[in-house]
Amino acid sequence: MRKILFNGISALLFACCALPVVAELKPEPIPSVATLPATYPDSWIFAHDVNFNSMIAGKVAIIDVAADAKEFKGFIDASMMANFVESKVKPRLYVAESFFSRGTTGTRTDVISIYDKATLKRIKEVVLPKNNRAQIVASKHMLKLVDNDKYLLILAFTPATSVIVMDTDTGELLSELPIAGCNLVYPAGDKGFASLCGNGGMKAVAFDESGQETERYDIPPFFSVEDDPLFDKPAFIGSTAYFLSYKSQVQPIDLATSKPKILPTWSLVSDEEAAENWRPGGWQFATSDGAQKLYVVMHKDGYNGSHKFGGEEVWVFDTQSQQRIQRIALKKNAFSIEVTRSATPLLVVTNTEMGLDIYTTDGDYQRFISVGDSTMPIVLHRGR
Amino acid sequence: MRKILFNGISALLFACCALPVVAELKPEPIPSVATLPATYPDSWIFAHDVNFNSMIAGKVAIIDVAADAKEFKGFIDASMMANFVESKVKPRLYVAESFFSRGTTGTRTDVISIYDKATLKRIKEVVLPKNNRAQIVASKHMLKLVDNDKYLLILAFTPATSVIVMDTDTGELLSELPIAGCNLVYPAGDKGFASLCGNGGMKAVAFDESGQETERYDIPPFFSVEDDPLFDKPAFIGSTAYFLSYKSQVQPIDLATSKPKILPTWSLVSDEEAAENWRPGGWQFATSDGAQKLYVVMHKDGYNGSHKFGGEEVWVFDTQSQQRIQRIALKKNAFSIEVTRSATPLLVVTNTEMGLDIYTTDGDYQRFISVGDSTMPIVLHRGR
Amino acid sequence: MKFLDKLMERSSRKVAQNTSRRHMLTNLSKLMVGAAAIPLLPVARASEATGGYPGVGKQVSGLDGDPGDPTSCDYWRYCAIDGFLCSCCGGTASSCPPGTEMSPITWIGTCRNPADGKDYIISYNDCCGKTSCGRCLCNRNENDKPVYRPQANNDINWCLGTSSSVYTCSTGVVLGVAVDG
Amino acid sequence: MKFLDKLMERSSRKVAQNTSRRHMLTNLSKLMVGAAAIPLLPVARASEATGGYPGVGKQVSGLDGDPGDPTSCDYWRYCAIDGFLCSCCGGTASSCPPGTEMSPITWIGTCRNPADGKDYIISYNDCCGKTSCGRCLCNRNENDKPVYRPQANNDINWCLGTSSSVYTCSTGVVLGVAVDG
Repeated sequence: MRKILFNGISALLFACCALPVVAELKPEPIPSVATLPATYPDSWIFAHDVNFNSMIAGKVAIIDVAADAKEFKGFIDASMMANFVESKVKPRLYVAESFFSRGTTGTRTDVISIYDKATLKRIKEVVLPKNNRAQIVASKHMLKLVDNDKYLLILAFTPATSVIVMDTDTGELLSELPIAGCNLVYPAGDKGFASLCGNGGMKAVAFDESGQETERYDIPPFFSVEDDPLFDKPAFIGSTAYFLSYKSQVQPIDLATSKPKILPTWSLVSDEEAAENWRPGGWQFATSDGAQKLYVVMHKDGYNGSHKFGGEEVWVFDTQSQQRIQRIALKKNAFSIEVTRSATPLLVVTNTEMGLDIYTTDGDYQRFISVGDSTMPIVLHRGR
Repeated sequence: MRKILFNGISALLFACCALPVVAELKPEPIPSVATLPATYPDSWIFAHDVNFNSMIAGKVAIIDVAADAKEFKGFIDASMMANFVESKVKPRLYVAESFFSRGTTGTRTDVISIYDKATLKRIKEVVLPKNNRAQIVASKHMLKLVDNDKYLLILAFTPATSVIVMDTDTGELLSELPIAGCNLVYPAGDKGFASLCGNGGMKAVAFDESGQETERYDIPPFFSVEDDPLFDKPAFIGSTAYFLSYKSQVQPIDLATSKPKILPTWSLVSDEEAAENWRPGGWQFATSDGAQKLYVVMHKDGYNGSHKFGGEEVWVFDTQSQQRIQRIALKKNAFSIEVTRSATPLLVVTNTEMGLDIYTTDGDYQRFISVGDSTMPIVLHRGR
Repeated sequence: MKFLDKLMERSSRKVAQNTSRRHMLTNLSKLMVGAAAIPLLPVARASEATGGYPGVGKQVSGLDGDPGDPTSCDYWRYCAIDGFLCSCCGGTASSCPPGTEMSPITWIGTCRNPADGKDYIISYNDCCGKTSCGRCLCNRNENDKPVYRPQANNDINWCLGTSSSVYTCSTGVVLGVAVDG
Repeated sequence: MKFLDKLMERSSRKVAQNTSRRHMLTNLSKLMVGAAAIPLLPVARASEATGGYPGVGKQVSGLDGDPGDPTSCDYWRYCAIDGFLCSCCGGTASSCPPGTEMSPITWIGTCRNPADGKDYIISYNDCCGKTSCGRCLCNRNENDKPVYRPQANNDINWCLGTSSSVYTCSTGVVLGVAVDG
C-alpha cells in the first residue's frame, strides 16, 4: 500500500517536472580537513608503502581492513627506506626517515618525525645528528618503542651497527649503544633489546633511565647462518619471539627479561612436507594472533633463493601444541601478512601483486583493498 | 665444413670436460660510471616522467628511439611539476624544479638545476628567491631558451603571472617581466616572448641585454576562449607557432620578430570529419618535422571534455598546402607525440598506457620502449 | 575498443607462453619486488560496471539530493576534476584528508546535478602538504580551458597559498547553484 | 600457475563487461592520467620467453665467456641481486649510469658462470644519487642471508660512503673466481 502510494507520487513528479523535487544543495564550508580519533579502532592497520620506484616518496597508509567503505583513513609520508612505529600509550606515530636538501642529492638530514594520531600533522621532529639511521628495506625490527613507550630504539647502520636511544617524553637522544657484528632491534626486558649476530649468536643490551648501558650478554652461536639461517623477521607472541629458519625450523626465544633465553626448537613441517620442500618465505611472512597462534606464509618446492618470493598458503600453528591447526589456500600468493587485534581478528595479506586481500582467520575471503596505484605495502603493522 | 669442424670440437669438449674452454673473466674495475657524448645523436629524445604518483621524484630520461639495444642512456631528476629544456649551444640541460626541506613539507626552494650533458652531473644551481616558478603539469612552454640560448625564460605563476629572465652565461637572474592576464612562454624574436591571454588575445614582451623590457604588444582578442579555445601547446615550424583549437581550427602565428603576426586560420577537418567530431587532443598532441609537416593526434566523436584523452590516429598535414597528406592508425592510442630531427625522422608516441611506441613517419611500427615502471612520460623533447 | 582487444590478445598470448615451472620462478624473481608496477591492467581498473576503482569501497555523500558515488570518477561533481579523489584518500568530496591543508585559492567548474537538474558551481580545492594520495586518479575536462584561463583550468597545481605546494588530492566543493545555467 | 589463471580469468571477465562507448569514455577519463599505474600485467612483463623485460632492448656483455643478456633478470651474475638493473638504466652490468656514483662499500655474492662452470665472486655495487631508475626491477636471492650477515644481504641500501644515499640501480661486478666453489 505504502509502496503503491510512493510509486504513484514518483510517477506524478516525473510527469510534471521530469525530476523529483529535492532540496537544493547548500554551499559547503571551505577549508575543511578531516580528522581521526586519537585512539584507533582495532581493525585499523598501518600499511607501509616502501615505493621502490620513488623511494624518497614512501608513505604509511592507515586502513580499516574491516570496512567496505571509507577503508582508507589517511596517510603520513615516509621518505627513503623509512621505518615506522605506532605508540600505544601516546597519541603519536613515529617515522624514522631521511631527507636530502635537493631531493636526491645535497645535504642529508635524518630525523624522527612525530605525528599526532588525530590530526596526522607532523608536530615535531628529532634530528639524528650523525645521519646514520639504517637504510634497509623496511621491517618492524629497526624502530621499536619499549618500557611503556618511554624509549624509542632506532637502528643505525653505517655499516657499523648501533642502537640510538631516544626519550619520547623529551625528544632527547640519550645514547648510542654499539652492537658490533649484530643487527636489528628485538625488545628484551623493560629497558633493553636483543640483536641477531652474523656468527649465529645473539647479543642483548640493557640500559638505564639515562640510556646508559647496564648489562650486555653475548649468546654464543645457536644456529648455522650457512646451513639454515634464521630469518631476521620473527613473530612475537607476548615477549617470546618466534624466529623461523629458511628450512622451516622454529626457534622461540624468550625476551621477557634483558637476558634472552633460547627455547627448544620445533619444526613447521612433517617429513613428507620437508621432502616436498615446503618452506616459509616472503617479506613479512609470519605473524601471530591473540590466541598464541602463529601464521606463516608457506611455499612448496622451496630452493636456495626462494625465501623472499612469498607463498601460496598460510599455515596456522598452535604454539603450545606445536601443531598445525589450519592451512589456508590463498586466492593470490602472499608476500606479507598481518593479523589484526580485533575481537574478530582478520588476516591481512599483501599479495604478490601488491594489493591487500582480507580474510577471516578461518581463511574466508572478505575483500580486496588497494593501497594506491604503484604502491608497495610490504610492511603491515596492526594496532599495537 | 667449418660448421662440422666446430660441432666436432664442441662435442669433444663436452665429452671431456662438460663445458667449452673459455677465457676466465677478469676482475672489473670499481668504481665505474658511464658517460655520454657532449653532443647527442639526433635520434635521442628526452622523455619527461612527471610521476603523478610521487611528484617530488620525477625524472627526465634520455632515450635513443632508433635503438634496439641500450636505448635508455640515462636520466636526471626533476622534482615537483618540473620543467625541462636542452641547450643546443652549450653542453647543458636545465631543469626548473622545487624542493622542500622535509620532502613534502618545510622550506621551499625553487631552483634552476644545470646539468652537464656528458656526465649528467648537476654542476650548478640558480635559486629562484621568490619561489614562484609555475607548478603546472609539464609542457614545453614554461621554460625556454632564446637568443642562441643566452637567456633562459622561466614562467612564474602565483597565480599572478610573470616571466623570469636568467642569463645562462652567468646564472644571474636579470629581471621578472609581468604578463598579467596571460600565461606561458612562446619565444618571439631574439630577445622576447609571447603569451596567450584569458581574453583570447596575445601579449608579447621584448627585453634588452640587461633583461629590461623594451617593447610590449597587446594583441586584441582573435579567438573565443568560450566557444573554441586555442590549446596552449602549439607546434613550432621555424618561428611560426601552429596553435590548434578544440574544434580543429589551425591558427598560425608568426613569432619571428618581437611583434606577433596573426596569420590566417585553416581547418584540420573536412565538413564530413567535422560532422563526425574528429578533433585534436591529448597532452603534447601536436608536433612538426623538418619538412614543414604538422603531426596531430586526432580522435573521433569528440565532445565537451574529450580534449585531453588522446586519440587513435595521427594526421599529418602539409602546412604549405594546408592539406592532410597522411593518416596513421596507431597500434595504441596516443597521449603525446614527438618527431625526431634525425635524417630519417621517427614518430615517438606516448601511448595511453604510458609506454613509448616508435613509428616511421609513414606510420610503420618500429618498436616499443618502456621508460620505466610506473612512469608517466607525457612530455617528449626531441633534440633541439 | 580496438586497443582493448589488442591489449588482451597480447596478454593472453604471453600467458600461454608461460607454462614451465622455471619460468614461473623466473617471473617471481621479477614479480616480488617488481609488482610495484601495479598488477592491474588499466582496462581492469577502469572497467567496473559502476565506474568505481577496484579495491576502493563505494560511498554515498549522505546528503539529500547529492546522488552517486564520491569514490567514482563518474560522480557528478567531478565533471572537470583532475587528480586523486580525496574521497578515496581519507577525506570526502568536500574535505581534505587528515594532516593536509586545503588550498584557499582554486578554480571553478560548473557541473549539472542529476538529482535536481541544476548547474552547480563546484570549487576544485586541492589538498596539499603530503605526497600524492595515489588512489582514484580521475581526469574529466568538461568546460576545462587552457592555462591562460587559469580559473577554468585543471592542469595547474592549486596548492597556492598553502604552507607546502606539494599536491595530495582534489575535492569538489559545492559553492552554490550557477545563476547562468 | 593457479594465480596466473585466476588473474587472467578476472581480467578477461572485466574486459567482456566493458563494451559500451560510455564506459570506454569513462575509462579513458581514468586512464589518461591513471595509466601511471603501468599498463602491463606483471605476467606480461615477466613472461617473455627470454626472461627479458618488455620495452627493454636485449644486450650482450661483449666479453668472451660472459653469456646471457645483462638486461634479463636471468643473467648469471644476478644470482643474488635486488634492485633495478643498471644495464637497463644507462649503465652496464659493471658500471653505473651517467651522473650517479658507485658505492665503494658493497656486498658479495657467488654465482656460477655457465660458460666455464666456475663460481665467480660478484660485487653488487649500488649506484647512487639519482632517484630509482625504475627499469628492470629484479630480485634473486641465491645464498642471500639475513641482514645480520650484511656482507651477504641484498636488502640493505649499499649507498654508503657516497655523497648521496639515494639508491638508483644495482650492478654485478666480477671480482674474480671463487677459491672455494
